Amino acid sequence: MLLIDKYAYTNKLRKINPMVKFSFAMGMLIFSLLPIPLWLYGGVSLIMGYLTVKSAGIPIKNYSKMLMIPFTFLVLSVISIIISFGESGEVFMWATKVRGIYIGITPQGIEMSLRLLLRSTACITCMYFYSLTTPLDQQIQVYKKLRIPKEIIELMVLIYRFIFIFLEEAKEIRNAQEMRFGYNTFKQSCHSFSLMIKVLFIRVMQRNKDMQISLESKFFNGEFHI
Amino acid sequence: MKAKIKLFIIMAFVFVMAPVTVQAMHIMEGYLPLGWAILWSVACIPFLIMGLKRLREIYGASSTNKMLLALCGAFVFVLSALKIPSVTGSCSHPTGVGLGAVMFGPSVMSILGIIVLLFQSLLLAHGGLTTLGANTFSMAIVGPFVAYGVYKFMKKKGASIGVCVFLATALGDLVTYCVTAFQLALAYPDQVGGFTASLSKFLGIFALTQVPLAIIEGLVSALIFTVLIEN
Amino acid sequence: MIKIEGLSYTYEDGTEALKNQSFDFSKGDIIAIIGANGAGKSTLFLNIMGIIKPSKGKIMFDGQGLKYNKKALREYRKKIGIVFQDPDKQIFYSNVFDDVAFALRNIGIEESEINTRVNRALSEVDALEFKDKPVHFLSMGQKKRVAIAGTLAIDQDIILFDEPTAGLDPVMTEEIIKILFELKAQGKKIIISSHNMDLIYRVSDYAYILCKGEIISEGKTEEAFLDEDALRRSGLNEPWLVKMHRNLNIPLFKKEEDFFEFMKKQ
Amino acid sequence: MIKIEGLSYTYEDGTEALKNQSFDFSKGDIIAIIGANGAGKSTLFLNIMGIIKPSKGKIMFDGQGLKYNKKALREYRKKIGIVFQDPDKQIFYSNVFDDVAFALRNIGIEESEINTRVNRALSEVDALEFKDKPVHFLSMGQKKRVAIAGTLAIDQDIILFDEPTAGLDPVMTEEIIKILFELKAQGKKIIISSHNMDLIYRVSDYAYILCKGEIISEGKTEEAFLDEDALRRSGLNEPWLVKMHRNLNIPLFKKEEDFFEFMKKQ
Repeated sequence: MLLIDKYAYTNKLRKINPMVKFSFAMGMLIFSLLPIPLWLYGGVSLIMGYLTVKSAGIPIKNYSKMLMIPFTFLVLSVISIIISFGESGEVFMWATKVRGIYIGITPQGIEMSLRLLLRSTACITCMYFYSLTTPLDQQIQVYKKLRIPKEIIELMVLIYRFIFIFLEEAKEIRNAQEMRFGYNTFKQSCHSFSLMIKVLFIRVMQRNKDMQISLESKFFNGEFHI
Repeated sequence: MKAKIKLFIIMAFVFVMAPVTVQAMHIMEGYLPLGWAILWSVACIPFLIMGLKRLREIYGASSTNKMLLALCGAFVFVLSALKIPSVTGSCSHPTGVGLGAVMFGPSVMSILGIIVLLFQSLLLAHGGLTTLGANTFSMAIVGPFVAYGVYKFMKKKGASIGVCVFLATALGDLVTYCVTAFQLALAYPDQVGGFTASLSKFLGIFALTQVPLAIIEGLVSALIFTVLIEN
Repeated sequence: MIKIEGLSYTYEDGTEALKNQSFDFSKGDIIAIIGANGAGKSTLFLNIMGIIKPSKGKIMFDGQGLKYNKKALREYRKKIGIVFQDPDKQIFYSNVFDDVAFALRNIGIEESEINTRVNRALSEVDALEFKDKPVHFLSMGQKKRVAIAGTLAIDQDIILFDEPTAGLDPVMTEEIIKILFELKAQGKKIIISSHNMDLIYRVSDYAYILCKGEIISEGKTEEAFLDEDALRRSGLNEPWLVKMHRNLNIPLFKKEEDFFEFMKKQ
Repeated sequence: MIKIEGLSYTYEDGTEALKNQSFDFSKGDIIAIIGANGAGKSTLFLNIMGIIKPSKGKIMFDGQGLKYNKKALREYRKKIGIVFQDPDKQIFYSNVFDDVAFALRNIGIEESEINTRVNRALSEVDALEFKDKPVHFLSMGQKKRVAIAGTLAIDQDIILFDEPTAGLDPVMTEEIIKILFELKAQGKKIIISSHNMDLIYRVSDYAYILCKGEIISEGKTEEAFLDEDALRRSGLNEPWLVKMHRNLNIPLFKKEEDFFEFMKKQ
């Protein structure tokens, strides 16, 4: 249902100690945030990409698709960094003057954008390495070792369990609406979307009621052991 | 009847305090330099501690609240994974990070928010680990607080419920965008014009892409609300 | 009429849910799709409805391949509808009338016409008596009928039923069967999936037995159910009338009454 | 042993779900509670578990009235457990082991003992092969088995099953039946509700037929199912073995095999 999650449980590196995977990914991630030469970003990306595709066995087609996910943001922000404003035209490689203000591109802007592009790619490959090879079960062990408060880990464990239930339900409700022409026009789409969230929320509340009963029959004493 | 009223109240606050976002609002992994990544994470800490304290109080009152809070957290995550209708055909995702705030007190929402944002980055690749602090600050702390404040204020002024919800969600969104733009401009001042030029650039881009979405979000939230009242 | 040619469907994660299978739905009036959980029934239904797009193969409707643009799908779904298993996930309003009218309002039908159609649909499923009750006061069986009415109101030629009797008690199951036969009498085509073999055997006239994404047997219902090997492989069991035929060396009957009549004569 | 005396239960909104009814669960090993939706089965189960408190009447356990303080309920529930219909509502962890261990950890059993018990419970329901998969990858039937293991691990003397085969395909239904018989062989008592009459007839040895909050018939399974009038009134149907007996003037058989053997001899 969630592709990243699916691979986390089925990849070839899943049996490796999660702390090792976490430390390695975080180490590379932090290394990539340091002001290192540009070529090193490429190096990090290649290493992480290789480990993810070759060692963990994530199909390259889906991996490339996943890498595209954060790119909307990247494109938007690179545009805004590459274009500069100024009152004098000297620093620009290329500029146009609008009402006395220069709008253009500077060499530093290009360098900055390039750095950002490469750095983000490197970091994303690190994050993907971690999330694609470490199932949530194992991640929890890491967070326990990191001394994250118990209350937070408990919530994570429970939320993770319920996510899949509600995702499935939301999909089913949406399909049923679609079959009855709920998403024809923009206005109808908004209306149907509101209805879907209402139905989903009612189900959340019903589930809470039923699960409390189930908890009671399992001697729940206020603590979810993790 | 009592249960129904309770449900209504919960729903009201869910959507009032649900700032909305598109995927592009999450600052992506690796985008912020190390210094800023640390700074924004540190900025979240006091709110998280407050949240944790409140969480413990709530659990102390009744441990059955754990289940409810977790269900709400999952609900919020699922909302953020759904595509909401939008005119341009592009997709946007609502983020109901503020859920549960009134049920359990506003500070809890920072905890719920950071968990949802962590799952978003790990399971959906929206946002990132090094930018988790910055994203939590804008989406799970500032946005919901503003939405909540606006709602309370408008309610006091006697505005109709639809208007309250619309303004609260739309403004909550916009403030979240502004904070994100601010975070980006601080990290990447313009080569020529410095911080102000950079801020106006980021705000400009967000204005183009996000303002219409904020308005849509506000409308959808208001609509959901009316649907609920009718029930 | 609807046909499926060489349909394959592979999910994003690589699971092959259907493997190059063809179906011809002109072969019966009530067509059964049976198989264990995970055999590919739901994937097939989603493909037929155009909710997901075949990885390979085609859905043919009236001789033409299904097109996946919004407008074409919309016209297509005016002719073919589906009733999903869980009524709670397909009833969106707390008011029965509004819910049944949902599809009609979306396609812009006039309110007076809607009124007629909704009432007709509700009377077809015998739901008029509770049409003024809020949905959350209705029983499971009543909700199921409202969900069916919500599809019937569109007046499609073909209707898919996914596990229409799951969770229903015997009386409610009988009511659903009555509705199915009435729809058939009106000339509608029905495609149905169910785990209740006695029910499927009784209502359907043609059956496809699916196992792990492949049709391992098909034919007139009586014939398909005689394929002992296919039933065993696909994790199904024999309807009791088939058991009688196989174990007692008597003719195969489709209807309970015929069986008892025959036995009494012996 | 468990008995219920004069149980009435009225919901907050005034619905009388059970009306002064008595049950004696010492009368069989697998006891069936049958009836249409809304007959009061779920209410009865919640009362037996002490989750809701009778408006009138008593739950007697080993000769003593059930007490509703936390400690007494806790001890009581170590002896009597329940498996609910929807596995997704009773599985709290995405990790199978942690979920089955949940109740054991709550009552403070040691981790080494938990390990033994969880593995035994998982092997009893034949779930060892998928114990390393996260719950959201499991099929409905597999989840059901995890839910059952979660109760079996507690090792109670009496287990309630609410619609244990709802939504399951025939093969999975057979697996559940196997589990039920194994539990019986271990000397456990089972109280079961289901809409599948053939199943109930096959597994149970004593049956209560409920209709609108009242027991309208009870007795050894074979006898209870001969009460045609009660079955009709409560919206149930006859198992096919009972139909044979009634229509063909042959003895009533409990097991399919015996029936066929008899018929072949004729």
